[in-house]
Amino acid sequence: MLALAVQNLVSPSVLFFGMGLGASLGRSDLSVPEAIARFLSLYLLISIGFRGGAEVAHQGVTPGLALAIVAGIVLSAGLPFIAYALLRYGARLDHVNAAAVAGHYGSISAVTFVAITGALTQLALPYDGYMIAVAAAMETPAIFSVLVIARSGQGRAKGELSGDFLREIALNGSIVALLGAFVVGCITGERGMSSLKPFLLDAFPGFLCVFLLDMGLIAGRGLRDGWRSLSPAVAGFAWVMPLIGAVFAALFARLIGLSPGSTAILMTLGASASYIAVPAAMRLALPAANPAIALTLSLGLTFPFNLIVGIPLYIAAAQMIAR
Amino acid sequence: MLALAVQNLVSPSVLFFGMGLGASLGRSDLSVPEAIARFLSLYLLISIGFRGGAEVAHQGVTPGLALAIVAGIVLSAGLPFIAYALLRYGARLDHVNAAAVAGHYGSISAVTFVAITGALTQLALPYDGYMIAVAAAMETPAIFSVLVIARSGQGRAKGELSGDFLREIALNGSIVALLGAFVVGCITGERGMSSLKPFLLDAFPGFLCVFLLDMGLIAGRGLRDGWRSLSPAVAGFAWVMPLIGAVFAALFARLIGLSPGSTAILMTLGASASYIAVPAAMRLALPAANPAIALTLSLGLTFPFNLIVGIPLYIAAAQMIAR
Amino acid sequence: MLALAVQNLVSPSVLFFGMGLGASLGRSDLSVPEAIARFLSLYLLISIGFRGGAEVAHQGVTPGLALAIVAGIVLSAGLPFIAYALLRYGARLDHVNAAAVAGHYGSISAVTFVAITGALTQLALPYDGYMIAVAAAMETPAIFSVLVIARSGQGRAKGELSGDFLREIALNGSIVALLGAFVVGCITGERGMSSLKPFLLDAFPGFLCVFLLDMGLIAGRGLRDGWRSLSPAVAGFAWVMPLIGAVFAALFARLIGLSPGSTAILMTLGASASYIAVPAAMRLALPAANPAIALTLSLGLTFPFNLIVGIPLYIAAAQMIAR
Amino acid sequence: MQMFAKKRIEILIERAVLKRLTEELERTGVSGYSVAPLAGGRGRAGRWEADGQIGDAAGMFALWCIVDAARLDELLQVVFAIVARQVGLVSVSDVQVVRPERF
Amino acid sequence: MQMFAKKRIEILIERAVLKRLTEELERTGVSGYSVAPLAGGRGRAGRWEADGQIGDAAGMFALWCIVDAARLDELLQVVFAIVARQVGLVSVSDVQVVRPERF
Amino acid sequence: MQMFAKKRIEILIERAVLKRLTEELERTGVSGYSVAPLAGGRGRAGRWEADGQIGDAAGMFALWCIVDAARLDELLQVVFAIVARQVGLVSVSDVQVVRPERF
Ligand SMILES: Nc1ncnc2c1ncn2[C@@H]1O[C@H](COP(=O)(O)O)[C@@H](O)[C@H]1O
Ligand SMILES: Nc1ncnc2c1ncn2[C@@H]1O[C@H](COP(=O)(O)O)[C@@H](O)[C@H]1O
Ligand SMILES: Nc1ncnc2c1ncn2[C@@H]1O[C@H](COP(=O)(O)O)[C@@H](O)[C@H]1O
Ligand code: NA
Ligand code: NA
Ligand code: NA
Repeated sequence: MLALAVQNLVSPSVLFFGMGLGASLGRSDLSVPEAIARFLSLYLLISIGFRGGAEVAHQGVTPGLALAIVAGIVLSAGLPFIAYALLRYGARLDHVNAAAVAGHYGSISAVTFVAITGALTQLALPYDGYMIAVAAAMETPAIFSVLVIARSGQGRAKGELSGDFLREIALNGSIVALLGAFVVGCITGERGMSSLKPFLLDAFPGFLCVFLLDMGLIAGRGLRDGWRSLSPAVAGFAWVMPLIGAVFAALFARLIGLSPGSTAILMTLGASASYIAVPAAMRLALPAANPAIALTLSLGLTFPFNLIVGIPLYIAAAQMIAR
Repeated sequence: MLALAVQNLVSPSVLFFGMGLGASLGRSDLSVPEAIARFLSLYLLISIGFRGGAEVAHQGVTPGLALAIVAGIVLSAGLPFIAYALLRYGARLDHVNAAAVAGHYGSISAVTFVAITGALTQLALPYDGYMIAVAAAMETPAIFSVLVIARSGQGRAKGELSGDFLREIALNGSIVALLGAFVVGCITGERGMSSLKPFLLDAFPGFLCVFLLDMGLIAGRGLRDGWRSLSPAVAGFAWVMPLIGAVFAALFARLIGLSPGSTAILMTLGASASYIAVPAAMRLALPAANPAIALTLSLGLTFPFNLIVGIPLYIAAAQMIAR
Repeated sequence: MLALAVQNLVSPSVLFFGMGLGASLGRSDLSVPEAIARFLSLYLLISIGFRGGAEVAHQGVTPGLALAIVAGIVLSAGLPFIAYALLRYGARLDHVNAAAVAGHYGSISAVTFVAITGALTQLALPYDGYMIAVAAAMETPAIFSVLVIARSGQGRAKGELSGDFLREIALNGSIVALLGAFVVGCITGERGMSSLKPFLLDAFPGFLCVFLLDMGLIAGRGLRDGWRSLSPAVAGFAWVMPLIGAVFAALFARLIGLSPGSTAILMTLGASASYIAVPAAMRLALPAANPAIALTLSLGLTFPFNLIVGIPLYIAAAQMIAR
Repeated sequence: MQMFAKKRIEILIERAVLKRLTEELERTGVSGYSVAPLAGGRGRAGRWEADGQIGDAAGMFALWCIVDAARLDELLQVVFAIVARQVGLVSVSDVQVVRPERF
Repeated sequence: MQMFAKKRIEILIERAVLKRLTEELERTGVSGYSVAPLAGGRGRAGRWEADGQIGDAAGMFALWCIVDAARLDELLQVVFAIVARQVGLVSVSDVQVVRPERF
Repeated sequence: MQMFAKKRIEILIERAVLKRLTEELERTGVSGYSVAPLAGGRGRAGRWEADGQIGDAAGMFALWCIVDAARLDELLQVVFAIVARQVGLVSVSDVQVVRPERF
């Protein structure tokens, strides 16, 4: 486990994240153009989705898929309530910000998903291709839980549940890209994969490094500007919540009988926090929340925690828990 | 033929086009940053041009080249007159818009060119490398025919033929990129190709998928905003004109004795409509035309028609016609 | 030597540079979006840095490294004084512009570095992986020499040496990217290289071609707008200075006993002029200087000179000079 | 040329809310509007930069709309209904145009 | 600081026509102009977005030019000769500058 | 709605100097500012285009800042201390806002 942690720590992508972090904490003007950052995130979603689909086309739809998706949805919908309680009553964050942050932690991080599947592949631990569909299914339920939480507040914030809003959430560009590529991957299978392999598979680690460099830059900017406004308790949440999410995910995984590899993935999904799709929904649902808080927590604290401490831990635990 | 149609239909690139179309018809906010879209179109032109040039360097300049180029020029210059007549008197489109749309259909679509060469390669049907030069030669003649048509109008629109305008057309960035890369490919041949292969060749299907996703998004936007303003007759034109263009191209191909593969390509070029180089020329020459009409027809209706129905048809026909 | 010159001349990347040059001299509207150009320069720096680092991890830190770095720093710090003297008293350029241009020629050009290592690889002439560290070390010393030169002027321009300014220079994004990737390459070595190879190595010649196309476009723009304001003497400087830089570099290389391959690299670094990192420093230190002059000289005249004439010459000389 | 006085409303607005604002403006029947990307800025919510942003929410835009003074108040009401709770800024200035009937 | 009144002409213009406009402005001897990209908008010709555009014609820009009031009419004439037939918009507003001799 | 008069300072500035300017503005305690990228322009230093630029120095931005008239002079002084020697341009215009206490 420690070996894996160390190996993760010195993988090129983690080092590029660190390089970005260092550069922006040191106030370097290194930056990735906005259009490139947007493209990289589109590329990652398409690549992940397509590979998941091709994997499912290869393995066939196993009976576990539906169960795993349900588990994922319940997890994503449930975790925000725990996160909210911790933030509101444990860390004394105000109602609106606690609700917004909670939404991020119910949802998942695509790059953390990539990291766990990479680690599993390295360890030759098999996992189910459909877990990417589970990841996609876990993107949005948290958003609706936040709306419920927000309404229960002392009238200080009101969420909205109009049809427009639901459509905006369901048709969010990132989710459409991920699911669309998944479907294309399912349909074209091996044949499609063989023609797209150089772009979507072989070049992936390189694009990922640039993306993580950029994530490091953003995380550093957030930490630099935002660390004063983060109380120790709120910062601590960013390291405690992943463990809680992973524990609940492990319970669900045991319940539905996932394999060790897939269990580790579900735990990682539970432990990870969103920074692509959820922030946009929060700006619409809870405009009074300060977006910098959630971003700094999820990108600056939880993401590296999962990469370095979390993933090795989840894999070790999954091997003990799962049959 | 049907098998090819179905296979085309489930190729990753066509599915990505469909995904983009669906996303934008469904009002998703999925989008490709402008800078990326411009880069992808530059990349495609360079890749196509370079490969054509390397192919010519490999095959040598066969006597058919000059003839094929002349045929392409005549075709590109002639088709706008037919298209104009159909639109003006058949579909009752107004003078200026009929002229502008006609210009798009005289010129060619680079991505449709890629699709036909891909299909030929899959079928192991050989074709001449110089057809990319023919494609390049067919980009602009249509623009001059439009100027002639526009002048003949009832004085409502006047085209312009100043030296500046001619220079702007001839030095259009897209044409320079395509021809320039063709020349570089000719000069460096195999040697150049071997060093650029991973970028220009292996990664091509991947970049093409992102480009087609984007084309689907744009086509969907056009159809969504524009379908009301398209009469059924004008919409029908987008499916009839490709067949007419293909028939004329077949005649020319027979006349100059092209191989079956090259015949299928010339037919596809005749059948396809421009959406990269011509629109800019039309904004200068016919500013009163509504650019959305031509774009919606060529991208939203003709392009998928050629991909799914046209190309299999043209190949089948070419095999019957050509020696 | 002539054979190498000719071969360099017809390499795809040089031809793409020529294509860009021709397109912009001919006033084509071909262009590379700003975000893409910025990304390409980031990509090149990361790729060069990472490969240098992986090479050092492979070869180990040989004793020559420290000596070579010191030689590079002295060279970069010293050349601006010679360049200034030539420009000011030989070419009669005004004080401020002479100082700014001199700074560019003390520093180095990353793309010229790529060209020399490519030529050496083709000739199977080995060189030390740490030369990329030497290149990085030569980026900035010239900037400080310029500040000294500027102060010595007749009070017409005053440089500034505040802590802020030093930090801005040291943490310049380009230098951080190059050095950061170098460190990541050192740490991850072979293992990192094998996962990043398709992106950072295989795709490199392709990305380089697009980058050089862009450099050609910019150089052409500069020559078109700027050639009137360049006196023949100033233009001549752009071809004389590289030779002077190369001679000094050869002396240093001989002194510290570099191998023929590394000698050729040091000569090329001495001969090349910056257009990525130094211009930004000059805008801060010498705002009264006209940035177009330095850019046109280094990109429009010196860069192609080194590519076509210089590199073959430096290699031939290095083989004679070095042990 | 004869010029006619109009009002120019400028709204700085988050990416996530832009679509709502334009749809609402279209519903009121404005003759047109233009949108330009921002690269960064600073306000009560702190400093931000567009470069490198990876989320769907990131980024702000400047939207402006040239309208007749008679419609100003109505439009400001519509705009504030959307923008008031968001990060952003609304300002109004005087401009002159040549073809008054367009607005 | 003492400020001097000048005029600011703003022209929204298509990518395809931008080069003509700047060349024409340079011919009249304006002291300078600036161009910013637009991300989208709506006008008589409908709605458009810059994102994803693949054609050489796609995209619009805002060009503005600070000039002396005395030159306003002449410049508007030049501008309208190019822009009138195109998709676009011209407006004028008042600004103040510190160094009046530059314009 | 009741509107209140404010001043809008607009500064065209090089990429290399932008950070200095924003840091200086923040030091004076302005309530906010916005930055938009330019695509090109022309001035005394000639013509330039953002497209294709490869250097860290390339590019210009328009920064604007809505402030109370009472603070205008102080801010102009700060701005000119940085911008005067650089390529660039400063102009001031009148705007109206709804919530005057923000500026
Ligand atoms: N005084 C100001 N002048 C110009 N732009 C401003 C000003 N205040 C705020 N902004 C812009 O409006 C955005 C949101 O402001 P706020 O809602 O105060 O956080 C900032 O990020 C700036 O881009
Ligand atoms: N009232 C307006 N306010 C601001 N921008 C406008 C307005 N009307 C038109 N525009 C802009 O000008 C472009 C062309 O307008 P039009 O020529 O009417 O199609 C639109 O796409 C908008 O970007
Ligand atoms: N009269 C003007 N109107 C608008 N923008 C200008 C004007 N003069 C200069 N500029 C802008 O300011 C930049 C620098 O001007 P300069 O310092 O004169 O070279 C130019 O590149 C333009 O973007
Ligand atoms: Na989670
Ligand atoms: Na055609
Ligand atoms: Na040098």
